[in-house]
Amino acid sequence: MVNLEINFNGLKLKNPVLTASGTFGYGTEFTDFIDLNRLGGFIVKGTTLNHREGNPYPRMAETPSGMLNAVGLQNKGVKVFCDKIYPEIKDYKTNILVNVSGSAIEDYVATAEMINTLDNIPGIELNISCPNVKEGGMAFGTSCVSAAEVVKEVRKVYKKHLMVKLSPNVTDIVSIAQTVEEHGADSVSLVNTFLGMAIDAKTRKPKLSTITGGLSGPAIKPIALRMVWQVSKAVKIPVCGLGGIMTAEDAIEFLLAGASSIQVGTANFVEPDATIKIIEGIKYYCRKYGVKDINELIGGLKS
Amino acid sequence: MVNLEINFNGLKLKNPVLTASGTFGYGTEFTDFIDLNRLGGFIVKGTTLNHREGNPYPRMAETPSGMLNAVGLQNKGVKVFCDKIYPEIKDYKTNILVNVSGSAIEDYVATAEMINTLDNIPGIELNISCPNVKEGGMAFGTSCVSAAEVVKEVRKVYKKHLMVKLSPNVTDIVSIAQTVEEHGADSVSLVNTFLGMAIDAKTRKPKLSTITGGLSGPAIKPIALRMVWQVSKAVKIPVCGLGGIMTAEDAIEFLLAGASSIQVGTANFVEPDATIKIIEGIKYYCRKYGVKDINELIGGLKS
Amino acid sequence: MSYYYSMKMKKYIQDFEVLRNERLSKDYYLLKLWCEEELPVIMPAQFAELKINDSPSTFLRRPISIHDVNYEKNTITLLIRIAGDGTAKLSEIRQGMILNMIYPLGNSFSLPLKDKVLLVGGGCGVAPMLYTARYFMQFGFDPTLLLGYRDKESVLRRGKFEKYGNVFYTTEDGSFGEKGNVLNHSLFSPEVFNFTKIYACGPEAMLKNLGKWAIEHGVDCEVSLENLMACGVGACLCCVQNTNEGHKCVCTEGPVFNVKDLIW
Amino acid sequence: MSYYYSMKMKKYIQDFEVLRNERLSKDYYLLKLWCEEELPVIMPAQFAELKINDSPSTFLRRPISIHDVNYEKNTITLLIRIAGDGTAKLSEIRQGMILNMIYPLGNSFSLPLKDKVLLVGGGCGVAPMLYTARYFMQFGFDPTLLLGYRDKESVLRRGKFEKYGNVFYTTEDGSFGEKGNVLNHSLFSPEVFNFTKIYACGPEAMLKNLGKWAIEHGVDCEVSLENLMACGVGACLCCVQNTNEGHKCVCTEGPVFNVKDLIW
Ligand SMILES: Cc1cc2nc3c(=O)[nH]c(=O)nc-3n(C[C@H](O)[C@H](O)[C@H](O)COP(=O)(O)OP(=O)(O)OC[C@H]3O[C@@H](n4cnc5c(N)ncnc54)[C@H](O)[C@@H]3O)c2cc1C
Ligand SMILES: Cc1cc2nc3c(=O)[nH]c(=O)nc-3n(C[C@H](O)[C@H](O)[C@H](O)COP(=O)(O)OP(=O)(O)OC[C@H]3O[C@@H](n4cnc5c(N)ncnc54)[C@H](O)[C@@H]3O)c2cc1C
Ligand SMILES: Cc1cc2nc3c(=O)[nH]c(=O)nc-3n(C[C@H](O)[C@H](O)[C@H](O)COP(=O)(O)O)c2cc1C
Ligand SMILES: Cc1cc2nc3c(=O)[nH]c(=O)nc-3n(C[C@H](O)[C@H](O)[C@H](O)COP(=O)(O)O)c2cc1C
Ligand code: FES
Ligand code: FES
Repeated sequence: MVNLEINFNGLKLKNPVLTASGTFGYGTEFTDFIDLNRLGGFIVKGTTLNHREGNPYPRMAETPSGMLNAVGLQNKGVKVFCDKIYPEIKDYKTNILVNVSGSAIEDYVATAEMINTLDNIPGIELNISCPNVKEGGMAFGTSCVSAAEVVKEVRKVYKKHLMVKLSPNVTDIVSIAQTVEEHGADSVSLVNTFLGMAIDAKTRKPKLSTITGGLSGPAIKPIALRMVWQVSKAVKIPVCGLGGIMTAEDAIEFLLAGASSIQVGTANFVEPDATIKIIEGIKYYCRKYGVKDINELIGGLKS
Repeated sequence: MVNLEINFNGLKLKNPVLTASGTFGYGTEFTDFIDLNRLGGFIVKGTTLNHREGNPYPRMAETPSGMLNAVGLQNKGVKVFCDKIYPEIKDYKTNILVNVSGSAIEDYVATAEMINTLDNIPGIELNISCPNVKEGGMAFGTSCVSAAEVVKEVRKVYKKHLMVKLSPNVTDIVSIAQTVEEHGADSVSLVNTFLGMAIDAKTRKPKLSTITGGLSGPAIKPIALRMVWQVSKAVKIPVCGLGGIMTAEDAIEFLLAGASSIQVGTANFVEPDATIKIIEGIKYYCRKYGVKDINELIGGLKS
Repeated sequence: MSYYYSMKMKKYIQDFEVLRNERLSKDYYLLKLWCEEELPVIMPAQFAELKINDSPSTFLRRPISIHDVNYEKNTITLLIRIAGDGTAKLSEIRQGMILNMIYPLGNSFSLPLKDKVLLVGGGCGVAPMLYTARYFMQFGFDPTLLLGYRDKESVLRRGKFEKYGNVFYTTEDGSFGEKGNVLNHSLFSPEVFNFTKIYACGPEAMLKNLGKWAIEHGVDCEVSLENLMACGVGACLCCVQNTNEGHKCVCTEGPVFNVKDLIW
Repeated sequence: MSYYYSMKMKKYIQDFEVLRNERLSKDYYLLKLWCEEELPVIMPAQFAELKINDSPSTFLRRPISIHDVNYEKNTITLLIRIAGDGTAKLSEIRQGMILNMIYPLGNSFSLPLKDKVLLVGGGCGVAPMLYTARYFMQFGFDPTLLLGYRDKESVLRRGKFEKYGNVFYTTEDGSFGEKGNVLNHSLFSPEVFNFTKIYACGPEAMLKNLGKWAIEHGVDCEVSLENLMACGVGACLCCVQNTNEGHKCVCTEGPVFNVKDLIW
C-alpha cells in the first residue's frame, strides 16, 4: 500500500491531486465522469463579490499544445455561491476551496469574509493573478507591494487555510512568494496563466474579444515547473504546483520539483477523467519505483 | 509582384525573414538546404569576448511543442569570429548581424567594438537576455537600470545598427523596450527564450545539466506575440519579432502585431529550409489577399 | 427558460470503432461509428466532443453533431466538413480505428407541439437535421426540410434525407432546387408559408436572418449554434452566447436556443 | 583530429516512401524506404534525421543510423528500437506512407588501414554495423562481428549479418552465443584477441568499458555515440561530447570518435 496522504499545512489531502479553478466548474459538471470524493480537493470557479458577466465571445483560442482563454471571471457572485451552490456541493468528502478573485482590496476582503462562514470550505485560493480582467487581478500579483497589501487585509478576516495563487507574468516570482508568506499566506499555488495573444492571419483580427488572454496547457509546463522549483526552495509554506499537468508523470515532476500538491487544469477539458487517471498513475509509479509514501517524492529532485 | 522589401531603421531587408541567433550556426550549416542570399538576413551565434565551452551535456530537452536548451553561449570568441569565420561568410548578399553576448559590460563593449570594424556586418544584436549563463546575460535584460547601462556603453563604440534583444522573463517588457530605445537602440528584437525546466520522472533528475534552460518553439508563440504587440505600440524604433515561428502564417501574425521583421529560430531544426518556405508562404499570402506591399501588414491588426 | 433546457442526461466517455469513412463530396465525409456498449438515448441537435488522434496541431476535442443513430446496431453517424486540421484528421480516419467521444452533450430541439414544422439546414448545418427529422417522425410529425447548399455538387445524402420528410433545396448558383439562400426559397413567400415552427442549423449569418424573419413574422424558431468550445461540458465558460438572461453556455444551455432569447 | 572528420558531404532533405515495415522482435522494427531520386554516397555510421509524422508529443526530428543501403534499388533500411513516443510512431508506419529524412549526416568510421578488424554492436547499436561490415567488405576487408544482446529472442537479422563477416554473439542470459556482455566474450581473452582495430556502437556503458579496455591494451578503437540532438546539422550545439579538444558536436564532428580523444 502506498500512502498518498499529505498534510498541506493543515489541509488534510487524501492525495496530492486537486483541480484548478475555472477548469472544473463547481465540480458537479464532472460527476458523470468521476467520483469527486476521490480527489485530494477541488477548487471552484473564480468567485467575486458581485455577479460578473465576463468578457464577450470569443473567449478561447487553441494554441500549440495549449489554449488561450479570456473568460474574465464570469460568475454569479459570492452570495449566490453561498446560498445556491455551496449547499449542493458541501457534502462531498474532499477539500473544496473557493478561488476568490477581485478588482479591489475591499472586494477580496468582503468575499473572503463571506466564505469564512461556510463550514465545509476549509480554505480559499486568493487569485491575485488573473490576466483577464481589466481593473486588477493580475496587477495585484505582479508587484510585491500590492500582493502584500491584499494578502494582509484578507488574512485579517479569513481564518482558515489561505492559499495565494501567483502570477507567472513576473520577473521574480520568488520575491512575490516570499512576500505573501510573510504576510500570512498558508500556502502558495502557482502558476496562473501566462498573458498571451492569438491572431487570425486570414481576417487579421485578434482571436479573442479582449485581444490578450491567459495561456494554459502543456505548452507552459516547463516554465511553471521552473517557477515551482524556485519558489519551493525559497519559502517554508507548501507549494501547490500547476501548469500543463496532463499525466501522472507530469504531476510527479511537479512533486519532485518541490510542490506538495498539484492542480489539474486544462487537462480536464481534454479528458474529463484526467484527475482520476493521474491519481491511479501516481499509485502505479510509486509501486513501480518502490515509493512507500508520496511525501518521499516532494522536493526529491536528484542532482 | 509583391514588394517584400523593408527599411528596418536603415537596414535594408529584401524580405522580413531573418534567422535567430544560436539556431542557425554561422549560416554555412544550412547552405546544403537553402540559398542564404534569399534571406532578409541572418543572425549568427551568440558571440562573446572570449572563447566559451558552454555548459556540460545534456543541453537539450524536448517539451510539448517546444524545446529547452542550455547551450550556454558556446563559441570561439569574437577574435576567431573576425579572423576565421567572418571571411568565409562576408560575401553573402544578405544582412549578417552578430549576436553579441557577455557577462560584463566591458565584455559587451569590447566585443561590439571589434565587430564595428567589420565592413560587411551592418549591425549587431545585443543579447541582454540569455538565460543560460550564470554570471549575467539575462540579468541585464530583466531590469531597466542594467539594460540602460549596457546599451548606453555599447552605443558609444558601436556605430552601425544596434538591435537589442529583450528577455521575456520580466513583468513589464514595455518599459525595458522604452529604456533601451531611449539609450540609443536602433531596434529591438523579442523574444529570447523563457526560463524553464524539465525533469525525468524515472531517474528523478533534471534533464539539463544546468537544471534550468531556455524554452523556445511554438509553445511560446502566444506569449511572444503578445509582447511584440505591446512593445511595438510603445516604441518608435522597429521591432523584430520572434518566438515559435514555424510557418508563413505565424510570421504574418507577428507582422500584424507590429513587428517589422521576424526571426525564425527553432523551426530551422525541424525544417532546415523553413526560412525559404516562410518567404514563399508570405508571398503566397500577399497574392491571395491582395497585399501589394508587405509594409501594409505591419501593425495591421484589425479590431 | 423553456423546459428543454432542464433535461439532465448522463454523459459518457466512450471508445467507438470506425466502421466506415465515406467521402461524400470535396469537403464532406460520413463517419459510421460502433460502440460495444448500448447507446444512451440521444436527442436531436445533441453533439459529441471527439478526441482527435495523431494531430500535432489539435490539442482540444472537437464538437460534432450527431447526424444519425441506430440503437439496434449501436452505431452513430457523423457528418464531417473539413474546416481545419482537426476535421481534416477526422476525414483521414480509417475503418477499424478507435475514436473517443464524450456524449451526448447539450440540450436539444424541443418536440413540436403541433404540426407542421420546417427544418432548415445550411451547409454543414444539415448535419443534425437528419436525426431531428427522423426523431420528429417517430413522434408522428411529418417534417418538411429545406436544405441550402452552394451548388449541386455539394448536396449531401439526398436519398437519406428524403426518407424522413418532404425535402426542398436551394443552391447559391441555382444548379439544384431554387436559386439563392434558404430565405429566398418560395416556402418563405407569404402565400406559401404555413409552418408553426422553424428549427434551424447553419452558418451564423443564415441563422440571424432566419431568426429576424421568424420574429418579424411571429413564427416560433429554434436554432442550433456552433460556438468555439474547449470543454463541451459547461466547465470552462468559453462557448458563451449572449442572451436576454446574460451569457449562456452553448455546450450545456445550448446548442439550441429560441431566437427570441438571443442577443445577436 | 583524424582525416575522416574533414569530409564534407552534401546533405539532402528528401521524402522516402515506406516499402516495408517488418517487426523483428518485441521492440525492434525494420523499415525499408525508397527514394525517387538517386541516393548519395553514404558512409558507415552516418545517420539520418527523421521527421515524425502525426505525433503530438514529438516535436523534433529523431536521429537514426543507416542500417543498410541499396544503391541500385534506391533503398535505405533502418533498424528501429522503440525507446519512446517518436520511435513508437515510426514502428507504426505502414507501407506507402512518406517519411522525410535529412541525410547523410555525421562523419563515419574510418576505413581500416590493415586487416583484422572487430566490429562490436550492443543492442540497438548493431544498427550501423551491418552497413559498416558490408562497406568494409567492399574494400577487401573481412570483418569479424561481435554482437551483444539481452537474450536469444533479441538477436536481430542473423542471416543478414552473417553474410558480411564472421559473427560472434553474447547474450546476457547465455541463451545464445557466450554468456555476459561483449567484453566478457572469449574474443577478448589475451590468447585470442588478434584485432588491429575495434569499431563499436551501443550503450554508453558498453562503449566506455570497451574504450577503457582498448586504451589499456593499446588497441585502436572508434565508437559511434548517440547523444540527444535537436538539429543534426551542427547548428544548435546541443549534442556535444567532451573531448581533448573541448566540446565537439556528435552530429557533425561525430557520431564517430576515437576513444583516445574522448573525455568520458
Ligand atoms: C455544437 C456543434 C456542433 C457541430 N457539428 C458539426 C458537425 O456535425 N459537422 C462538422 O463538420 N462540424 C461541426 N461543428 C463545427 C466543428 O466543430 C468545427 O468545424 C471544428 O471544431 C473545426 O476544427 P478544425 O480543427 O478542423 O478547424 P480549426 O483549425 O480549429 O478551425 C478552422 C476554422 O474554423 C473556425 N471554427 C472552428 N471551430 C468553430 C466552431 N465551433 N464554430 C465556428 N467556427 C469554428 C476557426 O475559427 C477557424 O477559422 C460543430 C460545432 C459545434 C459547436
Ligand atoms: C547518431 C544516432 C544514431 C542512432 N541510431 C539509431 C538507430 O539506428 N535505431 C534506433 O532505434 N535508435 C537510434 N538512435 C537513438 C534514437 O535516436 C532515440 O532512441 C530516439 O531519438 C528516441 O526518441 P523517442 O521519441 O522514441 O523517445 P524519447 O521519448 O525522446 O526518449 C525516450 C528515452 O530515451 C532517451 N533518449 C532519447 N534519445 C536519445 C539519444 N539520442 N541518446 C540517448 N538517449 C536518448 C530519452 O532521454 C528518454 O529517456 C540513434 C541516436 C543517434 C544520436
Ligand atoms: C478557461 C479557464 C478559466 C480559468 N479561470 C480561472 C479562475 O477563475 N481563477 C483562477 O485563479 N485561475 C483560472 N484559470 C487558470 C487555471 O486555474 C490554471 O492556473 C491555469 O490554467 C494553468 O494550469 P493548466 O495549464 O493545468 O490549465 C483558468 C484557466 C482556464 C483555462
Ligand atoms: C539551441 C538554441 C541556442 C540559442 N542561442 C542563442 C544565442 O546564442 N543568443 C541569443 O540571443 N539567442 C539564442 N537563442 C534564442 C533564439 O535566438 C530565439 O530567441 C528563441 O529560440 C525563440 O525563438 P524560436 O522559438 O523561434 O526558437 C537560442 C535558442 C536555441 C533554441
Ligand atoms: S465549452 Fe466549456 S463551457 Fe461550453
Ligand atoms: S544536434 Fe544540433 S549541433 Fe548537433
